[in-house]
Amino acid sequence: MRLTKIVALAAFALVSAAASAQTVKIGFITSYSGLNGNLGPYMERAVRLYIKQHQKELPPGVKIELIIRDDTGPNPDKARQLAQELVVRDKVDLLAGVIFTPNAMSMAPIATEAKVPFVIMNAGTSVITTRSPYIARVSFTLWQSSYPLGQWAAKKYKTAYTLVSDFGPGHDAETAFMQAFKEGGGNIVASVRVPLQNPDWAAYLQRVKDAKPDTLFVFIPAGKTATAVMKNFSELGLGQAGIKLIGPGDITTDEELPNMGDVALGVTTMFHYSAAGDRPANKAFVAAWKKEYGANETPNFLSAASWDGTAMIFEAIRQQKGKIDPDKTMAIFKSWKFANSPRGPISIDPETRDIVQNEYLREVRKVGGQLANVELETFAAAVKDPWKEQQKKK
Amino acid sequence: MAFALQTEKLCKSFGALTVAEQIDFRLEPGARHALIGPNGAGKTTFVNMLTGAIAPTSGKIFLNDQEVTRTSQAARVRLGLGRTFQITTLFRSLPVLDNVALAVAERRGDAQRMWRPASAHREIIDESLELLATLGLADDAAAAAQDLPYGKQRLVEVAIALGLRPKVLLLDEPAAGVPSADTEKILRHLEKLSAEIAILIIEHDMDLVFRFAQRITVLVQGQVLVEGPPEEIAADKRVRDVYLGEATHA
Amino acid sequence: MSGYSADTRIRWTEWLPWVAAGAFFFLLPEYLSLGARILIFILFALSLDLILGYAGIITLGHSAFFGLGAYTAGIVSTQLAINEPFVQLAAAAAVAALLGVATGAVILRTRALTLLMLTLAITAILLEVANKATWLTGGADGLSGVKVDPILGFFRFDLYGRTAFLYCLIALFLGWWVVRRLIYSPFGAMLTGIRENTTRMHAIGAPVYWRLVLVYTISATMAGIAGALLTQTNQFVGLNVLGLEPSGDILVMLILGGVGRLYGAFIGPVVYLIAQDYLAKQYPEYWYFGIGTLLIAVVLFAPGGILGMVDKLRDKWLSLYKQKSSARASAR
Amino acid sequence: MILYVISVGLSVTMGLMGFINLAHGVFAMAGGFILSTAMARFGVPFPLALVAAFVLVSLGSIFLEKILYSRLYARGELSQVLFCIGLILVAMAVARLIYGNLAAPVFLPDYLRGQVQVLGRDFPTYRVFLILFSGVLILSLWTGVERTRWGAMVRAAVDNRGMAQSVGINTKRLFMITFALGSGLAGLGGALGADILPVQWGYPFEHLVYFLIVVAVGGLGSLRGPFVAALLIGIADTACKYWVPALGAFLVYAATIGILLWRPQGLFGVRA
Repeated sequence: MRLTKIVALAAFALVSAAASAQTVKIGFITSYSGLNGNLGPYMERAVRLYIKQHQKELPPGVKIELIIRDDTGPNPDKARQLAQELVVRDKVDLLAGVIFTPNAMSMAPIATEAKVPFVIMNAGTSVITTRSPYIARVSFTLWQSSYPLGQWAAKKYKTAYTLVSDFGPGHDAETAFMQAFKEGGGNIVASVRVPLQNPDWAAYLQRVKDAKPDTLFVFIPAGKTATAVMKNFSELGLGQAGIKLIGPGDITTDEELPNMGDVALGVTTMFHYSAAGDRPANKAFVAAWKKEYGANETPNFLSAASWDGTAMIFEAIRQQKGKIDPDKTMAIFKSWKFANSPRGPISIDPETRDIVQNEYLREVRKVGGQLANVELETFAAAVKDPWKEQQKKK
Repeated sequence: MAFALQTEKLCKSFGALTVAEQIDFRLEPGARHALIGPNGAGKTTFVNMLTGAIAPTSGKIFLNDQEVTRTSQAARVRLGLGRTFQITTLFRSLPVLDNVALAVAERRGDAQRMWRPASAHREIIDESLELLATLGLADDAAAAAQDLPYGKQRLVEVAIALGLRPKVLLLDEPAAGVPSADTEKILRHLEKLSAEIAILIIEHDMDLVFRFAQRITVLVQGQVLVEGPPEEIAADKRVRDVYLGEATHA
Repeated sequence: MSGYSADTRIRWTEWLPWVAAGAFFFLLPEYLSLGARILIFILFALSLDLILGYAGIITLGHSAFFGLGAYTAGIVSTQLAINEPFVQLAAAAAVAALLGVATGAVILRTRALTLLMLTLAITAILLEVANKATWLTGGADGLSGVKVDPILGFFRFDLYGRTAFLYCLIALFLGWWVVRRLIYSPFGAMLTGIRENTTRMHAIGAPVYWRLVLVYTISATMAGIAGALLTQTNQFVGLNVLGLEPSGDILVMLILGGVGRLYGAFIGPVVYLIAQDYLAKQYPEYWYFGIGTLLIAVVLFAPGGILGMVDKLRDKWLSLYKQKSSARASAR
Repeated sequence: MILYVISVGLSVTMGLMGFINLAHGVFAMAGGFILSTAMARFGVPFPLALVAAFVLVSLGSIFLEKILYSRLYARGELSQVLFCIGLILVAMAVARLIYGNLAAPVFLPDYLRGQVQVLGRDFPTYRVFLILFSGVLILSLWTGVERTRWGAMVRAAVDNRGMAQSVGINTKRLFMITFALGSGLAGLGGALGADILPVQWGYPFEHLVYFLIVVAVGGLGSLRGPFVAALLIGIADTACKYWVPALGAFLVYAATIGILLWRPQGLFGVRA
């Protein structure tokens, strides 16, 4: 019974794919289940919101079909299987989404082999884009924020202590920060890598306190872990001991701020997006988000990247009038520029297919009774991924 | 001469509590020997030391003149020491045939064969069936051990031990918890066992002990009180006092 | 069941999984990558069933072997540049077996909760090692760049997953064949004996501990091969092959299907993975609820898993049928 | 180290009842959510919210005990473990449905914030409070189990259920009450720890390994075991993180393996 149903469905899918060539199918993979399953909706909502607002800008007769899949967290074999099915069965024109680096890495060969353009909307390890000529990234790299932060910190502080989660992105952030900080003449007192599943931060932070650095650089996965660190930081009195907490924007994500409470005040971060960003495009984005999903909801950097990624895909559809050719699409992606992103002007680096964007120096402050990442200055404009720039020189 | 089983000054204490004290014990080849004693005399501890389930505090154990004091349980079995358990210890959900066949296969060294199906090992199965037949269990071979009446389960215990072709067989209360009619049956089967096997029986049922055993050792408070043929034991005053007396009073 | 009283002929129902797999290949060519995934997990579940279902070893760390196999196959390609699939498989099997002997020899003297904990700690340590040794394993980014040559120099791993599916199917068939022989052999009967009554096995002179180490190693080897298959079909290894989660998942799959019944290892992963695939697509956010409820229900009402339930129903039906026919006979 | 406060409750269910309750984290999570809800939505003061967490979780657990757990006391460890995994999954889904994706916000009252000076060093006030609180808790529990009639009855019932039943102890009710107490303590622990261990829907699964370690190392069948183990591992873990942070997670696992190989029954295990 069930089998025949599936067969029928499959047959139907084949036929319908042939009949409506003007439907652009986007295979969208993100995480809904698993411990980080809370992140998926931030991306999906942004994509849906963009489609809803801009559908009428598509060439007449062209429709977008979003096929959503759950990769259940950092689960590369599952992600690969889903990508394969999306390509083989659903015949998607584009792949998009992906929160976790290993998932993106395992999907890369499929994008290459099937020649399906693949828009990465989060996964931030630098090397990803080198793994397939069909990958373009609209999100960020960890080097992009940690390296400028190191440059900034070197001007202000003499000694720094680094504390990062012990996994790929943590290592990236640590290396980038340390390199820039040292180049600027700073001194790294000590570097500690903490297991990902770490329930208690007091011991690590006590050690930091005893080492008395000018500043503590922290990178940990966005979310409640960051909250725990903030609370411990304040409880142990590191702030009073004159230690400044800094890090890439992941440690003070916009949606987590209310949970952190006042302990987060004064934390300085470098990042490419803040929901509190004072740009018209961003204000419109946030307003649209709240209108669609409720006043208590706030978009975050995943949302911004997904929004921009969808904008890029729309551009490719418009230019090709709904007929997606992989190589032409990639060419369009490579020359894509977007002045009105919620995060300011962005573009894709034609050489590396990676994002080029501004990095903002922010501080957590109270705005109208609520905590927000207030952008102090545009520390660096149009930053390319520093890691790739260095690789080129070598 | 070589004894089937022999202990020398065997002692066991748990902390301050001494449960076996200087036990010198000899089991002759082909003997029908009984070990009796009141509750808490240390019989089970003694048996457990013989089989290797627990290690003695001091003293030595010999199996056919070979010292086995520190030898593992499994190795003692391979040297010819078989046992039954006071509390029935069977593979309850397995068929009776399998209960015996596992032991037979183990003895033959076939238990690690991984390729030919067990049910194709006719030699193991035939031997097991034969064994079951001698104990009157031929008709029950296919039944699950747990579905058998208790008396028959006790016989399966014996069958498993016999499957090991032991030179020495320790029967730990083979008739415990069995209705008296079945005790008779068990006794009849025990009497038929090959004369080459030395049997040490630990039993509470005095009737059974005196009919079966040719020699009796009385254990009291971890010590050998007296040893001798049944008539002597029955006549011994000390035994009457500590043991038979107590039994009748109770 | 297995043992000396068993009928070891292959029943017609036992061919059903293979017929189904064949039908799957031809009828659902677009689902082959899911299919291959299922086949791999069946092999993994089968290896777990051997120790859990037959020998009674409770483990929450079977992913140690699966993961080690996966990484070994990958590293053989990335570090030694050996892309021959059979060499990768053999290397994975060997390394997993080695770990099986080494850890088995240490931990198999313990039982129950202690054993559970030790197995878990071992896979957790391996996970930590894989995470830290970035130069070797790629750390949290995963090990990419794994290359696998065409099988026998001819069958390329294609995008549709045809080769992968058939490759895994053959591997599973061989694995099934080995396990089936194993459990029906005297060795298998002996394992059942250990599970049923360890004291008794000691008393009949079986070196229980060494036997457990042996079967643990065999199982580890199989799990390692399953892991290697995952690497080869994905050309990628992620940290998710190690640790508590995959161990728990495979345990749940096996229990769902039915422990200690050869085909429980087949049914479980099929139901679990298809349900995951289906539910996760329909209600991605709440699929836990479904699988959790199912698990509680199985534990409470169907301890034998799905297959156990099928058996029960069949027995009931058979006895009803017998009653009826005997009633009819006596009526005459 | 605070994580281990929670396992005090676990040592009651596991230690006294011999039930491998991996789903303990579920009750801790519930406690955390109740505290957060009570404080944030209804403005309940902190101490009262703690009481609410304890009482509500106890009541909830009685319900679960009645319909689910009580069926499993006599079953094997494997069944218990699996059942708990199932329960964890369901609880996580429910928590996510009700509370969404973010961690429950918890804000301590001012008198528990900041630092206090002890022996010339600064210690966070809240942690000192937690340590004192759990110390008092374990002492009173201990005397409760060792000295009172209730304690004697529970211990008797665990040793030999049939026997206890036959001398007129209502084991069913006894187990129910004990279970409720254990779960209530878990809820209390979850609530107390919520500030340090953020309570989110993934909570029961994330900390599962730690619960397991505590119980295995402490040994089944004793109240003292898990508590001492919790303390020991907590201190060792914290010390290791302070002195040799590079070793990170290795130590906990290595120590677990070491202790279990040294004493397979756990430090205070009583089962032979």
